[in-house]
Amino acid sequence: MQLSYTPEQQAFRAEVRAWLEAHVPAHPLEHYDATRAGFEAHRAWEATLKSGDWGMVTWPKEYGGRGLDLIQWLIFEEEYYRAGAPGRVNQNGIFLLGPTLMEFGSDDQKARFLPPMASGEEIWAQAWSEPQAGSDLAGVRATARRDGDEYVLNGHKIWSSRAAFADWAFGLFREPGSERHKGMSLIFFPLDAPGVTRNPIRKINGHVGFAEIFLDDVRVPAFNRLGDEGEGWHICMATAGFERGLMLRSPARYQVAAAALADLWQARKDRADPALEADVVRAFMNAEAYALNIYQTASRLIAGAKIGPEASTNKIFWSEMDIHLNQTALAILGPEAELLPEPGGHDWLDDFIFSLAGPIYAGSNEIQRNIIAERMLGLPR
Amino acid sequence: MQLSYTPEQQAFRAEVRAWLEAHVPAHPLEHYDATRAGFEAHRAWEATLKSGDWGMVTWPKEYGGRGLDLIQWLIFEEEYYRAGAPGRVNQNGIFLLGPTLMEFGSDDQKARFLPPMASGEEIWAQAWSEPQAGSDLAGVRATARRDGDEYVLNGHKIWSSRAAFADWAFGLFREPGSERHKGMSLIFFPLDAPGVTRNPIRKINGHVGFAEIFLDDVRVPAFNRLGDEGEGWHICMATAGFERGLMLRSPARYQVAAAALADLWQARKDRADPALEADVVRAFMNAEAYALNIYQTASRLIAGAKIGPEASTNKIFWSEMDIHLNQTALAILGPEAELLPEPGGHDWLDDFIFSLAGPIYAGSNEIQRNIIAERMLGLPR
Amino acid sequence: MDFTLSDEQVMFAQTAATLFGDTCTPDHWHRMMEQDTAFDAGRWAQIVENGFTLLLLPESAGGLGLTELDFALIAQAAGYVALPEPLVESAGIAAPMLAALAPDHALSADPAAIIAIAPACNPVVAHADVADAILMEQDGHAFLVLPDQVTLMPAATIDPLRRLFRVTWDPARAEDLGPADWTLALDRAAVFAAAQALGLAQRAVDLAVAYAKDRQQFGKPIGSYQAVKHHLASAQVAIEFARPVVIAAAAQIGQRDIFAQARISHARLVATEAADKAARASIQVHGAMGYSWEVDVHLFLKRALALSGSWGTSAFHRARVGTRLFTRPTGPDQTFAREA
Amino acid sequence: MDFTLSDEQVMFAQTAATLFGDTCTPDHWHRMMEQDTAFDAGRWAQIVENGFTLLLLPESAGGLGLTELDFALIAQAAGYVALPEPLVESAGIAAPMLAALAPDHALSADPAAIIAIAPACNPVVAHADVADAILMEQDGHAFLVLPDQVTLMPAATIDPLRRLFRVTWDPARAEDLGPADWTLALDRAAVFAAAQALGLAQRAVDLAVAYAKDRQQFGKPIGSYQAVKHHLASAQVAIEFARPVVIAAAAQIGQRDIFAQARISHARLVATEAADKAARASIQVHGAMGYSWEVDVHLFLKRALALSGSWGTSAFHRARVGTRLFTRPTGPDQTFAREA
Repeated sequence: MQLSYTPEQQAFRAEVRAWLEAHVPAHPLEHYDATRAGFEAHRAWEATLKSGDWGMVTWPKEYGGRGLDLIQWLIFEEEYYRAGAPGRVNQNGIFLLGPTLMEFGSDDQKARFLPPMASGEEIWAQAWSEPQAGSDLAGVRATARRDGDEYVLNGHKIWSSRAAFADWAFGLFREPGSERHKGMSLIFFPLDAPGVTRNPIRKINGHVGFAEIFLDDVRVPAFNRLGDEGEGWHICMATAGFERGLMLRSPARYQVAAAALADLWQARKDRADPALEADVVRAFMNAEAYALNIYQTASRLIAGAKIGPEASTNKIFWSEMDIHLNQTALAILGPEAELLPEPGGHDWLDDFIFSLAGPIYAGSNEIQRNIIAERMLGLPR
Repeated sequence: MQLSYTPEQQAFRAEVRAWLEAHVPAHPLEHYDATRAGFEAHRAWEATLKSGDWGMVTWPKEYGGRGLDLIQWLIFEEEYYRAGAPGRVNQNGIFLLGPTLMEFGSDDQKARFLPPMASGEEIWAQAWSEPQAGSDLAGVRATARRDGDEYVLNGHKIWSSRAAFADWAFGLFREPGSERHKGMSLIFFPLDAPGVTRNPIRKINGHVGFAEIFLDDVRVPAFNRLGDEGEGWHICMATAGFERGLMLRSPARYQVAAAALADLWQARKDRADPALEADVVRAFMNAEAYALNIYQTASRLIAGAKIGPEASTNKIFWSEMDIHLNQTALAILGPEAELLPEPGGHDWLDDFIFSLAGPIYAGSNEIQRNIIAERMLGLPR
Repeated sequence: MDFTLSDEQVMFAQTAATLFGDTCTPDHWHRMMEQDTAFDAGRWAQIVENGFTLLLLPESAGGLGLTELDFALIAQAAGYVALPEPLVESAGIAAPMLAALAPDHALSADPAAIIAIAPACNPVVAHADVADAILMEQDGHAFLVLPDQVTLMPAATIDPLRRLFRVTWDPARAEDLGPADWTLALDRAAVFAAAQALGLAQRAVDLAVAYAKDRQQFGKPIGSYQAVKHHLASAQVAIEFARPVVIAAAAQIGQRDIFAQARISHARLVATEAADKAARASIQVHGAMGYSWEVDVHLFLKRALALSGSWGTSAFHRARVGTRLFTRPTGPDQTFAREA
Repeated sequence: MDFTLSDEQVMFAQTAATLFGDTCTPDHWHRMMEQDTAFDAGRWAQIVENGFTLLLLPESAGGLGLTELDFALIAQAAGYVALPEPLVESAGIAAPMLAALAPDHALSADPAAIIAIAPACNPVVAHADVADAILMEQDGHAFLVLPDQVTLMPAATIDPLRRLFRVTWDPARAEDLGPADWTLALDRAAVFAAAQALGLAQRAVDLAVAYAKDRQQFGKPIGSYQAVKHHLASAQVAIEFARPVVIAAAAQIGQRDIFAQARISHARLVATEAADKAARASIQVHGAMGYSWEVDVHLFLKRALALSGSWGTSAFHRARVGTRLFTRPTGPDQTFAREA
């Protein structure tokens, strides 16, 4: 147990901080889901990151990454959020598909897909859900019919993050006639391929956040299948683990939010409900607890442990703390809670709305509690 | 809508108050579940109530009651709790078995059982649960074998309230070989009959609160069966409605507790957590809301409505508010929370412990939420 | 003692519910949002025709002379459809104040007139853009200002069917109606906010129930899973124990004492909490659908948020309950007690 | 940066867990309660033999010179069995204070000595009846009093395996050890209370899981119902996010700054909350069984309640976190920051 940074880690932090101070855009970029311009601005930021070798910091060097360990990754993230750097349009690539490709892809696939993913030249959307397959992902109906060296894809994907503007998507498709967990393959397809139609979906804050994708006889080479034919479910479960787990939700974002909440409280406590101070302190404790939990997990993984179903406890904790934090902010704002912020102001309302998606996406909290009960505690299915 | 009392209702309140002031024992009685002496002191109090015609106020006059309507009952209860009058050892008779007998009993059965129930000469225990039949009451295994004009009872009942000292019990028994909801009858048996063994069960506060009952070839006349043979489940469900619903949990008890909590807060707020004031106010609001809900229900029933699955919402509300109220008191007590009170002091600790039984007994809150979802909201089973 | 609604009250509320339900449908919400408007003149005309704007006005002023309880039932029906038009603000709060201060004013004679109202506690004014006049609070007085006497700056809000404005005005140019009963206005606003919140809450639950019966996952409707059932059952419990408080508060508002005010504040607190709880449960039960603009649950969440912030913060209302609790007798005989 | 326990730490904690688990069984609790005792001399001798009482004492005083983190792991194991003996109070808090104030005191040389401790914030003294001496706080000094110098009045408590006393003593007759570090004592007490609470919480969950796997209703184990699963999953989440805080607090206690103190108070708050939540969930899952004296879940509920009240109220500990939050830098780079 050594809860302080080594001189090397401190030097690394200084290096990240200096680089970000020199490169982070002075003004926030337009959101990547909102417009093509916002999307491309974020792609350009990915290229800037890549130019400093800060694009895929946890990826091995051989795949265009920096090969950082998880503690370094946490330090990087802390500095990244502290600097208010742009959101990562490349998130699906960094955390979901990249690691999955490295684990399950062939050498040719890695060579083809990883470098443009790392540089942001190709931005990826995910295409898991379908109208009838949400929590129950084995209910996927989209099909991949084998035709020689190609697959012919048909179906309807929905809630695809980044899909409105991204270049590529990866999703689950089943052999026609197969059922439930069997016969599914994980297949990549270009979002500008003939037969692909994508419609943006607006979130409850009125902004585009997802898209639905219709596939009508979309032809892709068999090369675009990750892993063996019919192995899609297995690979997807591994990916879902990455998504739920340590990697997607960096503690730094909540610590930044908790600090902003404390500032809001200090600025308004004279006219706000005194009982809310306990909630402000609670929000800080939650963010701290989440960070400590992730540091502990990172240390265990560095020491050789594997992440297990406890990833589901993370999902529940961060999603619930995020809602609590933002509800506290709105309560402090009182009669002004319903008003959108002045330009440049912290948009607590949008953060609140976004936080409501937390218990739903990446495996609903109901599913996560089932997983905890069944796989951690051993209760019967 | 008329939210004030009529002159008759005000006069009635004055009458109740005067009688109680003249009759309520100066010192609290020992608990009826704790010792035989405590039990008999409460039986004597029932006789005193009966002497003033205050025993079974909601029962029709023909059965030894006072024939009060529900608003009068609420006023009576308000004054009863306000006066700190003893707990009702006769509760199972007043609220569960009495009404059930009136609805399902023969004239002979009513004549035999209701008068001594009303006077407290015969105190009743309930005997629903069995070791393998709790939430799933259709899992009852105790049997009633018909033998001429008698039933021969065998089995093991548990969590029987009052059974340690009561005179009679009523419970569900099934025809040997019958299954689930079929073949069950509701049968009365004397707790001193040959073949009956009762063992007290201690609650988590260390006091006796229930008993388990072993029945070994206990013979009772067929006269002791309520309703038709095999009709037990139907009758029991009606009784469970009474138990869950309006009658068992009078709002006055929570209003008295909320007032005591406000007093505790006023006395200790200088050294307690200021954030707890919100909880004290919340406890008051909860008790008020519960009272208003019951007044509304009482008015609707007087106007001819029937009580339905909304009784389940009452169960959830009072059980959760009771825990919240007592937890708030313990939080105010801070370092003294773990200490039993000085003689004569309010025993918040015991109230807290008792409140933890609320979400469990009389149909667990999980079962109640299922009922609300299925019968009020119409969700599928 | 009689805690039941009269047949007339139930029928009148039913009339409102039918009118609102027929015209304020999901299709209609979507059309209004596409057209970026929060006011439907045709529906307002129907509301006026049905006499809903006259409900609280005294008969001497051509009103129906009904009570806050009658109006609360209409407000509840308005909440159930997330009604965009300012029926509550104008006919429930502002018009009765105007009628009390200036019974002979020309605006009081016009049942279609829309009057906005701006208490000091609200940073913005709702529906000022469609108002024929605005009642402004200053130093306890009410000032009547006309559209050409104010400058309106739109204040962007989360609720797409509610318009808010910052108002610049000059007391010297406005009509001073004298000292006004701003406490009564706040009491009415709080009760009607609570009543709307009940409607919002029930609609959120009803939408989720309908979805959960239909939506299949793992081979059965999601409404058959305990987790879904218990979310919605808990929301319904909150509604069931807010409703009688709201009804009692509305019925007792005329009492004008600390007991009535505490009940009004209690109603506002628990009804808006129930609406927030129900809306969030409904979004959760709808899953990703609930998080999309297409499915309308978000309207109920947003309106609940709006109602929770205006006309006194939650801390203000809790303090009113606390004052009653800590300075007046409590106990089981005090539920319907009045100031001595 | 390394947030893992050493193999030695894990092994030492495992030794304690085995010893406690072997001797502090449900049968043993029941026997102690029947005999109305809260101290088992045989187990105390084993605890002493294993060196657990020497753990925090400096090597110069014959101790093991280990750290609060090592002791916290033992305290967690003690919580898992609701250990009645005063290992934490004596060896974790009082003995190190005595060793710091009076390293040559005869009591410090006796590893079996039990020392009770009475900070001003606690109204009663735990385990005073079995103590060889008591450290009393007055005006910041620590006074050592011997059994024949005090009058003990039992204070009845809810926890059947914990004995509390009101102590009457005369500073003039007691040994004044001078100004003592009562803040360090409180920090240790808070961390070890948190560690015990983690153990209590996990045991409550484990008991419920075992019961829910076994208990059948409606033809299947109750543990297969979502309602039961989700109760216990939520409790486990609370444990998982209290544990790293407790470990970090124990590891950082020596830092002696406001950052460490805030973390210690944070640990105490969330670990005792997790224990309360887990114990109540466990009672609920056990149904009527959980409400009976026979089933031992109540022991964990009661001990959690005791740990939540002593050595600083929750408001005190929340205020310490607040002081750190509102007066020192916060943000993602401050997780392991120290006082400058």
